[in-house]
Amino acid sequence: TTPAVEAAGQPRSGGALTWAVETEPITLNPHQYAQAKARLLVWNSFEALLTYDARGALVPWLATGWQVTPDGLRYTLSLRAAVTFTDGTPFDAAAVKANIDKLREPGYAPAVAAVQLRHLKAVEVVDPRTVRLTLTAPDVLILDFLASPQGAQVSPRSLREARNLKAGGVDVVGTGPFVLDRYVPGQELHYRRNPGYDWAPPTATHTGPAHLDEITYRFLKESAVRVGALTSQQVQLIEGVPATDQPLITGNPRLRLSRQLNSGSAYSYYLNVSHAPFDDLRVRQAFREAVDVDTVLASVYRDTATRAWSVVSPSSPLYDKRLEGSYGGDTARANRLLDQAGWATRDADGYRTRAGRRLTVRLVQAAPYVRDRRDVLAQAVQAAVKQSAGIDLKVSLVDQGTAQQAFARNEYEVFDNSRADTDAAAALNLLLHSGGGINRTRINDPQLDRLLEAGQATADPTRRAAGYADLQQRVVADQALALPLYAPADQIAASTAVGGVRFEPTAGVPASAYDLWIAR
Amino acid sequence: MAPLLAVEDLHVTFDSPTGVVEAVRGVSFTVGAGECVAVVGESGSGKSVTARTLVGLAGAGARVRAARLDLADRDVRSYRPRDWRRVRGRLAGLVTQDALVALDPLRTVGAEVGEVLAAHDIVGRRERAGRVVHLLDEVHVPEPGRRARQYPHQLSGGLRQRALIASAIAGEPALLIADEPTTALDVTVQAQILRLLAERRATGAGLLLISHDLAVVAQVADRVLVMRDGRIVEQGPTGRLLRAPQHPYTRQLLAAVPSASSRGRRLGEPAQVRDGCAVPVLRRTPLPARPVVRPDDAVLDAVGLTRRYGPHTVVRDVSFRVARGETLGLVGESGSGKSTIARLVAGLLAADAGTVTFESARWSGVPERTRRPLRRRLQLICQDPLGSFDPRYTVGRVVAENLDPGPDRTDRVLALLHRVGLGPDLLHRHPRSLSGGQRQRVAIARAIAPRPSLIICDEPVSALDVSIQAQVLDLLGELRAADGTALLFISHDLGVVHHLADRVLVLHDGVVVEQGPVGDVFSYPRHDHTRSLLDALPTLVTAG
Amino acid sequence: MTVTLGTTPTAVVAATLVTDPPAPARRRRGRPRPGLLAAGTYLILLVVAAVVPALLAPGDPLAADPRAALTAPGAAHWLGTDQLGRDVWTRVVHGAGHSLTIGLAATAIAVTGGVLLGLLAGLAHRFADEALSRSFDALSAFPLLLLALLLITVAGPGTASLIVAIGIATLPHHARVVRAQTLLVRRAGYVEQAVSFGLSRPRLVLRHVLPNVIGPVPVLAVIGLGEAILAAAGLSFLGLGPQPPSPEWGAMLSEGRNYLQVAWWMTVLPGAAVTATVVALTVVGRHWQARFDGRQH
Amino acid sequence: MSLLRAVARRVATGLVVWWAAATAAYLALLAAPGDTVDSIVGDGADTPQIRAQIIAEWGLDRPAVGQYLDYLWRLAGGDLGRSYLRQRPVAEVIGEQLAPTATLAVTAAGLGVLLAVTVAVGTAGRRRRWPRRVSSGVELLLVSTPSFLIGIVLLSVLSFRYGLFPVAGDQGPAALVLPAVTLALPIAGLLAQVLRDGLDRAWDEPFVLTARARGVRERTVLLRHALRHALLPAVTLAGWLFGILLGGAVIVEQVFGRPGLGQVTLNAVTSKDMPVVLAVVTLSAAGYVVVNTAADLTYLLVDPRLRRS
Ligand SMILES: Nc1ncnc2c1ncn2[C@@H]1O[C@H](COP(=O)(O)OP(=O)(O)OP(=O)(O)O)[C@@H](O)[C@H]1O
Ligand SMILES: Nc1ncnc2c1ncn2[C@@H]1O[C@H](COP(=O)(O)OP(=O)(O)OP(=O)(O)O)[C@@H](O)[C@H]1O
Ligand SMILES: [Mg+2]
Ligand SMILES: [Mg+2]
Ligand code: NI
Repeated sequence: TTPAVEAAGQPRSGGALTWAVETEPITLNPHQYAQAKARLLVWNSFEALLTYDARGALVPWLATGWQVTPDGLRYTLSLRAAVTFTDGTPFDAAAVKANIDKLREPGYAPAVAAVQLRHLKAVEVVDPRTVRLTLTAPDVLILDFLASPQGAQVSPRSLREARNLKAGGVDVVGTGPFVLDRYVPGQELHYRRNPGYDWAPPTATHTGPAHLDEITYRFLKESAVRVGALTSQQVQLIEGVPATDQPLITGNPRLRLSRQLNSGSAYSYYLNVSHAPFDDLRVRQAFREAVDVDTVLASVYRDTATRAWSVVSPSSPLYDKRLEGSYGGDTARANRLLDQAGWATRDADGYRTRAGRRLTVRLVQAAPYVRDRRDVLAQAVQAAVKQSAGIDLKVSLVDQGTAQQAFARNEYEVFDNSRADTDAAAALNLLLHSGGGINRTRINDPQLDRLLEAGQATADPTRRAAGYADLQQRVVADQALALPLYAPADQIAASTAVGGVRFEPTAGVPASAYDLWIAR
Repeated sequence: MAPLLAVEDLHVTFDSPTGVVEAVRGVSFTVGAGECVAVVGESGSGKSVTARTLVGLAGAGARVRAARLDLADRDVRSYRPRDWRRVRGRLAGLVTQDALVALDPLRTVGAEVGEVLAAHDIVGRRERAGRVVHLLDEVHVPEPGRRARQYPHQLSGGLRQRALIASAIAGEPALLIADEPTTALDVTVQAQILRLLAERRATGAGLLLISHDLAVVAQVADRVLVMRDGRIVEQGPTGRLLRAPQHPYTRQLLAAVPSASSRGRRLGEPAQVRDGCAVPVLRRTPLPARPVVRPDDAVLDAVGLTRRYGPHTVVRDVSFRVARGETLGLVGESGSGKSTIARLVAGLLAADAGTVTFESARWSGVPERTRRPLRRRLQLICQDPLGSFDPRYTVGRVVAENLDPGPDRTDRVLALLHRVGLGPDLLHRHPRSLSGGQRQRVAIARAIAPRPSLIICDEPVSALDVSIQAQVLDLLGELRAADGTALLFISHDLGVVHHLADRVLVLHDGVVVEQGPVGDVFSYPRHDHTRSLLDALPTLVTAG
Repeated sequence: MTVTLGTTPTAVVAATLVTDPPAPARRRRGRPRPGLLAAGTYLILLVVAAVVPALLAPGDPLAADPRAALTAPGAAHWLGTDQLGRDVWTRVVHGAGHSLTIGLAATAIAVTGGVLLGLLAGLAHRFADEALSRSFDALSAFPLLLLALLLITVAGPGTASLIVAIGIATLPHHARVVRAQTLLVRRAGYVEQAVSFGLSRPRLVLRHVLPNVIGPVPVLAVIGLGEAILAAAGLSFLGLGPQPPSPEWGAMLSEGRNYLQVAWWMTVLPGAAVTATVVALTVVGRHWQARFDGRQH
Repeated sequence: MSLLRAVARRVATGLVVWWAAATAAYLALLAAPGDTVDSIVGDGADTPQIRAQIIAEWGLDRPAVGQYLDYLWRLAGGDLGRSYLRQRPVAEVIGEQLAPTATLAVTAAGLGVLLAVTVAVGTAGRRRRWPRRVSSGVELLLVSTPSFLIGIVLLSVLSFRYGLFPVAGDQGPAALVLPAVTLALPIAGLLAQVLRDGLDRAWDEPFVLTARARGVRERTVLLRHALRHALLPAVTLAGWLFGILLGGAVIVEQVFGRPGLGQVTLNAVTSKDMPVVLAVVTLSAAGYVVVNTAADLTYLLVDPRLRRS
């Protein structure tokens, strides 16, 4: 949230900024977007048709509005006039159609085509300012797609002519307030202002061209290095400030720290119910009770993490508040449940056993996707379940292929995940639906599937919220399918000379550089 | 006029890991201009240290003390490094020991010779090349221009030695110190080098010549100093010293030199002399009689041996026989193929052509398996005994290895050691802790252990001092007589061969140029090559 | 140095690197050597730490105490605690076993493989020798880190991969040294002599070649052990080593660097343990080598 | 001519070694667990249609031998394939990152050699006892300390604490200082040891005594005679140096957040981007072979003794 009074004074135009970011995007083409950490870069040079406001409601951006037929199968979007891509191509209905057609082209963006555009039947240009999407089944998430980076509009000329379209680069352009003019792989991205920009979304704090003349994003993977770069004034902004380093920022009068919870799903341990021991509800519950999440979070994140009670992030409008305080941390109960479940004996190392087999559960983490010290968190949980209930949590931090293999062979009991989708429902579809792409609980519950499908077809916010609340009750409270741990958050630490530091509404990730300015 | 070099009571000590080594203990001598003084003595007697001290390069950790150390009328005792630099190469030139490795292998010969000129700014950069060629020419290096551009490894030993001398005389030093300038050289080359050094004297330079070989220096030196254990035991004009040696050690040295005149007699243990009583002649005690040689009973018969390495034929059509109890000498220059023949005969190397018959059995061209039963009858002694011992073995094990196993093996080993004059205390020692002579004795003990009918000796005494060489030669003479063993004795030293062998084989470039009884071959050489070998042989003009 | 001659310059290097460690200033015998003494004492402590860690640090290296996380060195935790409140001293002591095991296992692979292949190459005919030598070259064409990365891609991260990677990466080096040594021994005078005693070939190899070839191997192994531990630390640092919460030193270092600004002890102390171990091993190895060389000549 | 033949022989050997290395890498990766399709899918959504598309796109349905021959063929033609992860030609991905790594490696190597030669020449010889002892102690310490530890310490003291150098990235020469020093120190440590030992050894050689007996200055003898001999074994360290530089670069780039091959490699390995891993491996093997062959040839040029027929 924006502080009432900016230390940097009044917004001013001009100047250059350097922002150290954690992740170098694997692609600069928004259609190929797959990294939440790359989102803040996407919106500098690309824009979507819609966006979310602070309350989680969809508002127009490059589209001025939309209508949907009562059967939920036809969406008609009217487009903003006088918008041009930075290569001079006008933005119109044909451009929108070109984008969506491109996305559906085989081999181009298989994940988008297969998930977000699953129900899309056709796109037609009604007139230069109007497009119509026809679906095969009602799917409110199509609007979420239109507000997502994958739905961002790329100049049709880029789509035709870019040298490396899938990788993106300076020759893949959009309509955004900045133009990417230099990419030094492994090092930095450099943007300069788009002087003709005049179509800021209603969520922005100003209109017209961006304040900054230029902005450089440097990729500094190591958090210690990012913080060091900021404290030694070599960069003005960093994102991703680990808990232990936050005192270094807050204790420094020249620096300021802002935090915001992400949308989407909370970081949770999903329990694999397809085989022992988590096929037994009591063991799942016991596992959850064995962890004093608050203490664990306090130690790992030094009191900076927000505890999650549900698989849905607390910042999401779908979040079910009733779950708070309803479970967890009851060691005695954990032990009782395990005794009941037959894990009553202990071995020499203090682990529980049943019929000579140790109560071992495996958590497999793929190293490239571990962030927020989740490996350390795993160690803390590991120590906690051992100390309080004699559960042997085996953590392995492996490469992508090995992790995939473990999942494919069903050689794991715990799966950790959080997803930063703006609409949490998109994440839940993947995670909990029996046919979901990453249904690693391996749950096959018709009732859950029904709830998810109903949610996807419902546009009314209240009815949706109620449906998803039921779902959360079932997943978290009744079935104990997951151990929610914390709500992922983003942090921005900035020099006090920088103004307009903002998070993207709803998504909760750092916003683009559009509103930023730097004091003289 | 004061002498060029005057040394009085020179002491040099070293701090070494094992304690203080007194390398030179109170040496006094002088060298005058145009004079040649030779220093002789066995290995380790302090010759090189003395020489190096004269140019301020005694070595790391050396402490030098002297009552007087004057070089061209200057007291050099308190010289600092900078002062020494002006002496070296200019006042005193040093021809260092080990000529074969004394030139930097990575620089051209010309650069090495020219270094003195550069260090002392004797001639300008531009004239330097010309001067180098001139210098090389002066020391009789053929094609000096081409040689100057070559690297040391492209030069033969003799040429390298000459280049080294050229570099030592480049600065026209008043005193030239030559440390063993002819060791490791063929007799023919040796003679040339000695002549070359003698020429320097004519220019008025003083010459300090160091050698362990009395015969070598006798030809050129005006005076001789005999060193032992860091002391000069005797010095005097060459003629007198050789004719009437005063000190028993000098006498021993002289007696130890093998030659035609020493045949059939011991080289070591010269006749006992009473102090004070001058004995003008060296007396040698006789050796046991030679074994009876039966010329028709051949132990070894080699016919038409030929061996090639790549395009080079190093042994060509060599035939000879060794009769039972006979000692066949094999002489030739370095690289003439002596060792190759030894290895062919020993069955360690396959011949490209020719056959070897040993003890009437086919020895060449058969699998090792067939040779194995007869192996014990043919033994090998080589120049480097240490290298022929497994480094992990003790003396006892080395010898026992060549004996049949049995409960009394240790006794047999002790008996063998006793035969070669070694005590039982050596049984558990490691060969590397023995002296060179002792090592060679161990090798001999091992070779005679299985009572072989033939022992191949490949330069068994070349690495030894004369006095130790004398002991080993005496030992071989004794054993041969006692066991009736035949010897194939390889040496580049004609004196040694003359002393020991019955017949001799002269090898030149892999070809046998002459063979016959030693007396005939050495007295009436028919081949030019044999003749030049004999001409170059330095001989002591002493009464026998 | 007689053990070092090889046929290619590359082989010489290999040899110079390990069999010819710079032995500055040959020292006097019998003089007390504080360095050697310290190294020996340290290694003894290290072995104690590896075998009975409880003797030096009775605590549990995995016992977390979240409330005492990141405590600076002091009375309660004299080397401080880490981010989960685990005692750093206890972890460093218990880590000794892990690090030593990795080092020893990797060295064992390298030395065993190196000796076998090196002997084979040294004794084989020209073509087999050439083929083997080229395969050593091909193996060493992968820098250790790359080889480890490759192996980890194949076998997944973890102690086993780490050990195998380091073992294989250092193997060619040992193999080359052994091969050069074998060639040398094979041509040595005493082997030739032994032929003339009528020894059969297998006996010859067993009695004279093998013992003289493997003579310097233990020395190589000690110095190689240091290298292996260092390499393991580097790989663990990149997150390619043992799995958490194993108190392996490299892994501790890797974890600690995230807390460098707030808890230097998490990085510096395991780092010091690695350095001290490698230094101690090198010192002892070189000393041994000097003795060995002295014996050889 | 024999020199030419020696050169040809070494080059041929180099090629064989390189082929063996490339094949070994390929085979190793073939044995890697996890489906290639999985690696391409990564963290994203995964359905049978997606998989089918990927298999068709990358030609993963062809037999392994065919893929291998194809790989060799393309490799011979300089085509390194396309990155699964980055959706771009591998040559491009690596090409972009080659320069920063090369700059770092060359600077570090130069610095290391310079330091080593200076220290070795400065402390060799008999008289200087103390500087020698100190420097060999420091060298041992440098060689025995993990290079990333050196880097981390340098970084936090000189950059974070005192702000003397830029923290990270590849922003001009100042940013090169700390990474290059970090990489150079262990190299300098080992090289100095080898060099000093070589100098000492050479100092004991008769030709050095001869040169000194000519009245040549000690320093000149050291530089003109001894150093060349000491450098010879150091030249053969080139292959080792290459490995250290490449491996060290991975770590140093990680610590200092520098762009470069190290980052690319690490990313590729952890995300199983096979074409990139393979390319890095074969390229580095090629580099090694080139460096080693060059070293062998240098050896041949510097040491006239080896030029004998
Ligand atoms: N640098 C040194 N440190 C210790 N001892 C030395 C040193 N140089 C020579 N010595 C010792 O001094 C003694 C005399 O050596 P020197 O080299 O003068 O003998 P030499 O008469 O020249 O023998 P050779 O005929 O073998 O050349 C030997 O015992 C030798 O071990
Ligand atoms: N293994 C080999 N490969 C190639 N050439 C060889 C080999 N062994 C010996 N030669 C060459 O064969 C020739 C004869 O060598 P050999 O060792 O028999 O000479 P020698 O008469 O014993 O000399 P020296 O007196 O120096 O011992 C030499 O020119 C030598 O270079
Ligand atoms: Mg001498
Ligand atoms: Mg010979
Ligand atoms: Ni040696």
